[in-house]
Amino acid sequence: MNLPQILYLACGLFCIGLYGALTRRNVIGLLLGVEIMSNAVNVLLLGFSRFTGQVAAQAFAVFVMALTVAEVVVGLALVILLYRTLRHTDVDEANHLRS
Amino acid sequence: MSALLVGYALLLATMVMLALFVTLGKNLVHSVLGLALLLCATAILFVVLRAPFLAGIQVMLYAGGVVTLMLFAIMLTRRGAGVEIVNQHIPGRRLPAALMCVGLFGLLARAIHQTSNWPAMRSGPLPTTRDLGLSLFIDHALAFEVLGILLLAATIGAIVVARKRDHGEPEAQRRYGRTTLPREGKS
Amino acid sequence: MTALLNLRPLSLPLEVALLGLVLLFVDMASSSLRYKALTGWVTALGLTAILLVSFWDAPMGELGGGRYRTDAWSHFLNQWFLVAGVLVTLGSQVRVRRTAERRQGEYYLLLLFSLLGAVLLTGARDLILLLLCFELASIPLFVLAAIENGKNNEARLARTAEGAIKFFIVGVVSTPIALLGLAMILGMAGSSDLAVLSHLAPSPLVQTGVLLIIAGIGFKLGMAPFHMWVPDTYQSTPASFAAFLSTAPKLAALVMLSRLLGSGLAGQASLWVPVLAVGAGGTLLVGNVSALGQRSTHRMLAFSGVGHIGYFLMALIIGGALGQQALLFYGVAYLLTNIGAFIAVEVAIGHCEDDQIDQFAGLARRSPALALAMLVFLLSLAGIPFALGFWAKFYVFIEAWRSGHQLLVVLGALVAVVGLYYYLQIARIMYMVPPKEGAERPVVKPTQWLAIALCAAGVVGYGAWPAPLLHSVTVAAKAFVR
Amino acid sequence: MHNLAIQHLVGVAVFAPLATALFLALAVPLRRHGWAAAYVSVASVLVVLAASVTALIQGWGAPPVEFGVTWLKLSGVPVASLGLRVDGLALTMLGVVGLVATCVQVFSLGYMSGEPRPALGRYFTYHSLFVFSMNLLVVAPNLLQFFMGWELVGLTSYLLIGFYYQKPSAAYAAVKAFWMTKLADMGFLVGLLGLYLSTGSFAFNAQQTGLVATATTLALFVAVMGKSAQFPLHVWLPNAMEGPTPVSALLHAATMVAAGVYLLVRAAPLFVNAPTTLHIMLWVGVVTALFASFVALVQTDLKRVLAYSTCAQLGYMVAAAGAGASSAAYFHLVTHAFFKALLFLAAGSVIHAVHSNDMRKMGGLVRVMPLTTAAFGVGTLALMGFPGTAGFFSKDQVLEVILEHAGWAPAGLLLVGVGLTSLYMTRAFLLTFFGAQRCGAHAHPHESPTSMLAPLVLLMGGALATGWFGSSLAAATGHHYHFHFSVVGGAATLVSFAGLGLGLLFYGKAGLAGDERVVLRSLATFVNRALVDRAYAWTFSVVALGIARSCAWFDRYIIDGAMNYTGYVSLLAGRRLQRFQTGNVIDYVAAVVVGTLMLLTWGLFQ
Amino acid sequence: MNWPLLGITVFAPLLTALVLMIVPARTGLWVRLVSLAGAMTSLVTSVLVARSYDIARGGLQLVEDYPVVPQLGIRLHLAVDGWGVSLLLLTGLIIVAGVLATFTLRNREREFYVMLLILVAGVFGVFVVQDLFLFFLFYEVAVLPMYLLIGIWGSSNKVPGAGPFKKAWSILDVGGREYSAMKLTLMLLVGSALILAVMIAMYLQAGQGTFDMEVLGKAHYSHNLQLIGFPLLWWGFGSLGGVFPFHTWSPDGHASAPTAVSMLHAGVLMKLGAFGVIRVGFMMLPEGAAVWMPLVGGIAVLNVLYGAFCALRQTDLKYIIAYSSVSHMGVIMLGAATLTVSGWNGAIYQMFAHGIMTGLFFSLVGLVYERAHTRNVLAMGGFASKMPIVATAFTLAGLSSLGLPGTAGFVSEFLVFVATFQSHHLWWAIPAILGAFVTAVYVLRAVRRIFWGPGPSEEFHDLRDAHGIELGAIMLLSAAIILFGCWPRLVLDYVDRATVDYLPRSLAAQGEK
Repeated sequence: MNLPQILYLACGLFCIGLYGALTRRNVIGLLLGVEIMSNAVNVLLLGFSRFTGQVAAQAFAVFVMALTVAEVVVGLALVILLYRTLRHTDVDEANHLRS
Repeated sequence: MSALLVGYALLLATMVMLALFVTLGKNLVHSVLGLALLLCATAILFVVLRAPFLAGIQVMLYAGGVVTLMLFAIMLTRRGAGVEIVNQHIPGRRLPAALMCVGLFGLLARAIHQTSNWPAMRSGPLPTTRDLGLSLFIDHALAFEVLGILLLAATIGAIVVARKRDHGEPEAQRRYGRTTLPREGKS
Repeated sequence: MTALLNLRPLSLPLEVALLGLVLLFVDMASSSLRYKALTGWVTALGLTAILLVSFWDAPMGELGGGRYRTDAWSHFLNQWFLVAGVLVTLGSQVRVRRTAERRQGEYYLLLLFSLLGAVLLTGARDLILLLLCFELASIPLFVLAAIENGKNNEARLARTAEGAIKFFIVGVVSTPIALLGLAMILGMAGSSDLAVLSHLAPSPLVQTGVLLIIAGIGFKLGMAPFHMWVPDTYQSTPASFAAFLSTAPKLAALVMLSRLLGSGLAGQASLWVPVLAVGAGGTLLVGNVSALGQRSTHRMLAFSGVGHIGYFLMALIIGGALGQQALLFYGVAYLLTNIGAFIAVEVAIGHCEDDQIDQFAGLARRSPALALAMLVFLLSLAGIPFALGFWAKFYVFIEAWRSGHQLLVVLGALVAVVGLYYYLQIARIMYMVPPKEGAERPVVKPTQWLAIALCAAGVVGYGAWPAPLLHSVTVAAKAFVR
Repeated sequence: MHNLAIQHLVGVAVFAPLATALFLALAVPLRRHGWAAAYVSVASVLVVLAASVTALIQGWGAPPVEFGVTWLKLSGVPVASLGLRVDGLALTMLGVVGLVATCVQVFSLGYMSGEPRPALGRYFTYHSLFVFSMNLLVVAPNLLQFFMGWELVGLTSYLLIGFYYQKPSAAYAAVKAFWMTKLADMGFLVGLLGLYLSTGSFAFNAQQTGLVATATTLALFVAVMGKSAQFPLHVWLPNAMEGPTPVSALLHAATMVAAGVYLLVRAAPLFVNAPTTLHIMLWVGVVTALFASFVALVQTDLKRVLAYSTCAQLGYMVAAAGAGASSAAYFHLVTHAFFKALLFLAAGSVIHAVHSNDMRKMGGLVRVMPLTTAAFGVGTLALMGFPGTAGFFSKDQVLEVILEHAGWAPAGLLLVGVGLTSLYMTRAFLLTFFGAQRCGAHAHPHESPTSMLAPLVLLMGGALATGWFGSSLAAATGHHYHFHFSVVGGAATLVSFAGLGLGLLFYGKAGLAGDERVVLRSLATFVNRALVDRAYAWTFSVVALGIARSCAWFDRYIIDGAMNYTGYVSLLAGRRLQRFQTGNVIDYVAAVVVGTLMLLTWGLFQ
Repeated sequence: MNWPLLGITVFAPLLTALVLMIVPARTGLWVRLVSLAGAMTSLVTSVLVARSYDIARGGLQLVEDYPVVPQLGIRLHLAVDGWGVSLLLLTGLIIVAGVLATFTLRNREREFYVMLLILVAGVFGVFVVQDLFLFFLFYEVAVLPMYLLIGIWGSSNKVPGAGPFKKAWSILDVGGREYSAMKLTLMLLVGSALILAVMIAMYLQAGQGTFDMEVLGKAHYSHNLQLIGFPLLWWGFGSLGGVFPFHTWSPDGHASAPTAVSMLHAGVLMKLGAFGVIRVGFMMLPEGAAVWMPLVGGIAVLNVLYGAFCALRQTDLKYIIAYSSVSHMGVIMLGAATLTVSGWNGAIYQMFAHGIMTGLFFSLVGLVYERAHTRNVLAMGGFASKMPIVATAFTLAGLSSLGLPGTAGFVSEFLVFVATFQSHHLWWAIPAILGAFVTAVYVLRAVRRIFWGPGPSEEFHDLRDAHGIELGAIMLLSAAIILFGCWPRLVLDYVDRATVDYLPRSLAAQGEK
């Protein structure tokens, strides 16, 4: 159990989350991916905190969480808006704005 | 010691599996629930990483709040009662996305691998919740205030966006708008 | 603890927050729709008042052990953020009253939140604070972009929702990328204080962090290839909001980058300068070439904005006080010009179903003054002499050349010519194409006139006599490196 | 004080016509009135004549004087001046120009009386301008001013040939004349510049040697060939007959075309240093004289006969100058000016009467216009070199010096030319004035009015008398000449009589049918092929226009095409780039990730 | 006399433009009169400047100096040398003639004159400003109004592309007035971009913190800057100066432009380009110029001949004149490239002479086009009988363009030919002189086709001669052609003085090479 292990884990989770964000058709599914990504960031931060003893990393983690929540809140509201106007929540069908 | 290690490894493996389940799963609701599990597993990891306070927040805020919100959102945007919510992948995107993610992971892992000048462990005990509290309210007091405003803004924003449209309302209601005026500003 | 209680340095952000509070009360108190319009006035007047106050009350000082510090640099930026706020508030009143009459209060409130984030950002010297201020400046934008636009117009509502969700999705994916980078840096440095960061030893992880941050902020900036959301979102939003979206948040992102890279991670300059130089070149090319042949005014201006980011990045990589001078000067020029241009677009064709540039046909005959103002903005955007935009480009070019980016300068000068092509397309249609059948004189309300006139006056005035602006920019830039 | 007076007189001679021309150009009502302009112009040319003659008398034998103002400075140093050079040569030439111009203008009063009034005004304005230009050239103290006058007479020639501008052939002839002379004038320019570069001045007597001298003088001679219609640059002169006949008399016979020879005389000190040039000149002159005489033999247009004859006579002058005897050339120039002007004016009188240039439509005019016939006859005799007439003396001198300096070959050829001259002039005279009257039924030829006859009489006197002044003329130009009988002179007279006889034989009885002889007909076919003309036409339409066409195509499609395609490709590139803008947000996210990957890859591996 | 004459000259048109914006648009006559007054003011002050200039003293005179952007060392430094005097006169003449020639304009005349006057202010500025930055700025101010002037008031002459060119041609709308305006603007601005880059490089390398041309002219630049900078400047300014591969905006631009604009553009604006090459390129980067001189001269010669041949082929009246401008601009560049007193004098004098001449040309072409409603010379013929004054003036302009003595064109061409003989490249003289001959061919051909020949056919029923105020422009320019052709020292003495001051520096660099 050491820092690089945690970092590998964090990066791995991040990439898995990114995969979700890149492939999901449903906005909520996409948001799930994003959640995993920011969760991964937290893992990374706390890894640093554990193995260097910094408190700043922990503080940062708190803010990251709050931030993610804020984004999710807005995002879900947008999802509802999208559903209400377009009657679906599929990201790849919202492609009417283009050159 | 080895048991701990095995447990640690199992935890990590679980987390990865759960993350994969969330991203690869076919059912949106299952995915959300998978995410809740993942977040809980992460909370356990946080405990292992000696950050119990954060573990607590993690469970409450994420697993409790976010996941619930998401479930609500799913319910609100169902296309009809009883229809199973399928969490599809966009066809033709999986391979490129996978390549990208693997590539990104490769780059990140390479960077981790090549890094040698890790910061040294600070002398003294690991930070406690008290230390965290002090840091938050002294070092990052202003940031904390800003966070408050940010959350306020997000809330107001969410309400503004998610509220019903104005214009579909009957003319009478519009004229006597007083009775139907939203009060979300109070939150 | 005494340092925490001395809130003098925070007075300007506090005033903005206070204004937000007042606005909240006015909004709640204005029981009928008729009074909702008051919120716009309150915001405009309040911001103006804050701006005026800031001229004789310019508190400098620090807070929280140097994690927040106001100096001439931040003060200069804050004032211009306020100017942006005033102009956009003035310019969007008519539209907001028409299409979002029941949400006027929220509109201005969110605008104020975003502004608050921006004005706080300028003083932040701490990674976490920077991040939060930046997000505070950003998150309301997702909402503002989604505020409905167009009464009972399903197509337009759908478009708005689509633009907003695109903006949000790209943003929400970019944020964790930036977060990951920030986390790496913070973890390696062990502190969030920028002063500590500047002593960070280079290592692959730190470099990765820097690059991830650039990627994450590049989204907000609209740097190629993170710019793809820009045209779609601008097209979906009303021009008067695009005026805000294209200026204040961009400046905020630049402030963030300046702070992070310019003072915090200056030690990693050998990494990020070439990266950003290539980014600048690519952005210049992609933005300007993509704008060629665009039929939608918003999209054209969006791509043009992307092009301008290229010049900003040029200024950024110059580094030091000179780079900041160029950056700030360009920022002011861009701010005045772009806000003016977007508001003029809204006035000229805002009532139309679409924003095709053909809508400008014969504007010079229908409303000569408006056409002239639009022409001034276009020329300034193109960087034509005697408009502020020219001085800005010139200044960037001089300093970039001095710091050894000659190729970028030549590229920048050449794509400016490409830019002129599409800017002149609008001028051409305004002046050379006869008005369409039944096209009317655009109705311009006093507030809109005021906003456009202020922008035009700034563009022309500073263009004819740039010395004062140059002076204040110099002072501000000196404070940046101090 | 004495000199000043001469300068004033000469100045009047030069600038009075300029003032007149400007006045007429600006005083529009006057000019449009026509007659008023005509009288103003005639008055002014009379002033010129008076001034010239007075100056000639006053300045006779006086040393040359120069007077000038700095026209051009380089590096603050004067390099060129404009002014007057008053010497025997200039004074005599002024006299000739004044006299002939006066005759022609007076003649024109009658000849042009049928023209619309504005056209008349224009005509006389041009004439005044011409007199100014010619005199400017005559009194030029240096080659630069000479060039200016040279070009200006070219301009007036162009304007006057194109006087009937609505007639396509006249318009074309004018332009052709200008082009040809302008092409030759490029030579003048080169010579001028060469002279300036090698000697630092534009003086007529600058000292040059060797190759530079040859090159410079050759270049100048090219200009002379153009202006004086030497083979192969002579083609414009026959076309120039499209102009009114008095114009042909003044410009294209007496004065302007002679400017080339005048240059040879004026700049003789230059040419003396270039034997090669002189040699070339000699042979060009000989070839022209012979060739033009042959061509003149088969022309049916009366003016064209005279035009080719002018060519030929100029060839004699050039040949004489080429033989190094510029004074002989000048002598022939002066006599030729009178009798050729006379011939042209007489021809003009005829044309005025029958309204045609075509000899086939004339004939038998001796009965109705006796005085004209007499005038033409005198001119013909003078041109043939009938003993006692002006042409006799000058031609005699020309042949003599050529024999002396260049041997029998050129002299022999020129003798053949003398015979041909007699032949074609006899032909023209007989066809025009004798035999049956062939001018259609509705034409009623009549003798011309006094205004036209008076100049004829005056010029008749000149054509008969000037020959006797040969020695004075030579003295005026600083040479010695005294008439004496010589072998070649006698031979010339004999040949000339032979030509006359042959002409009488051919045309005396037969009239027009004389042209049907095999020799003449074959000559006519050969000449009418007009190889030289066709060569020019081909050069212009195929070579020059071909180059022009390809240049224009190249410019439109290659140069402009490069520009257009740059724009076009940029626009296409813009559209291509916009294709990335799919509208699908997942693509945008992918772009973000790709961008991140690119940044990381490049940043970490750089 | 302590009037700020130069300031008045430069800013009078600008002020007039401002006044025009206030004048009510309906009163077209007032608009025209005010414009004329502004133009006349500049002409009068130009003449006064010429009178105040002391030739014997030489150098820069009538200095006015105000700081503009002290941080960058940018100053409004106005001063005039011999060249400036002559070119001010030219500009004054042309703008007055231009305003007179458009007196009959009846379409948005207020905007038209505003643009025109702004343009002219830029031109005046370039000729008298001694600060490189403001030089550039005025240059741009002079160039940019062209876009609207051509785009709004111009005329179209579509060129359908043939064969493989068809698609691109139709997309770009080649020959349309908007196309022409855009092409002109973009090509010139590409040039400006290059100028800007070199200017910045010079400013930084001189390291004096000033844009003063005197200082920058004396500064030492690295070999690389000289070597790279000069061709860029040549390209940049040469684009406006109609230098060979960059001239391609000019035929379409001139053909599409309205009368006064063509007059100003060919008459004055193109000179700015040539002036820029000499003033900035040759004089400030002399070593680079010395290296590139053979190419510059060679291209100039090509210009002369190529332009003339292209003109020979054209059947559109305006294209003929436009290509003739290309050809004549070659003479300017040729004179400059010879690096001799005579050549530089000739170049500047050619600017002057060609300016007047082409101004006259375009004003006449405008008249003809206005009355004949076609520009196709093949369709015309015999116009001289209906419009004798126009015919005469056109011929006069043509004669000047082919360098007939007694017209201004002769003096300059003569000087340039002298210079080519003096230069190291004697062969330049041959094509140059040949070009003058080809000029004679196409000009007289055009005269013959338009004005001569059988009378105008039925379709040209409303041909009228120039009359009234139109005569003013024609007379003014015709008189100038003859006056400055007969007595060139009126201008040439000024020019010569400046050349003597400036040339040695360039020659020294040539010697070093």
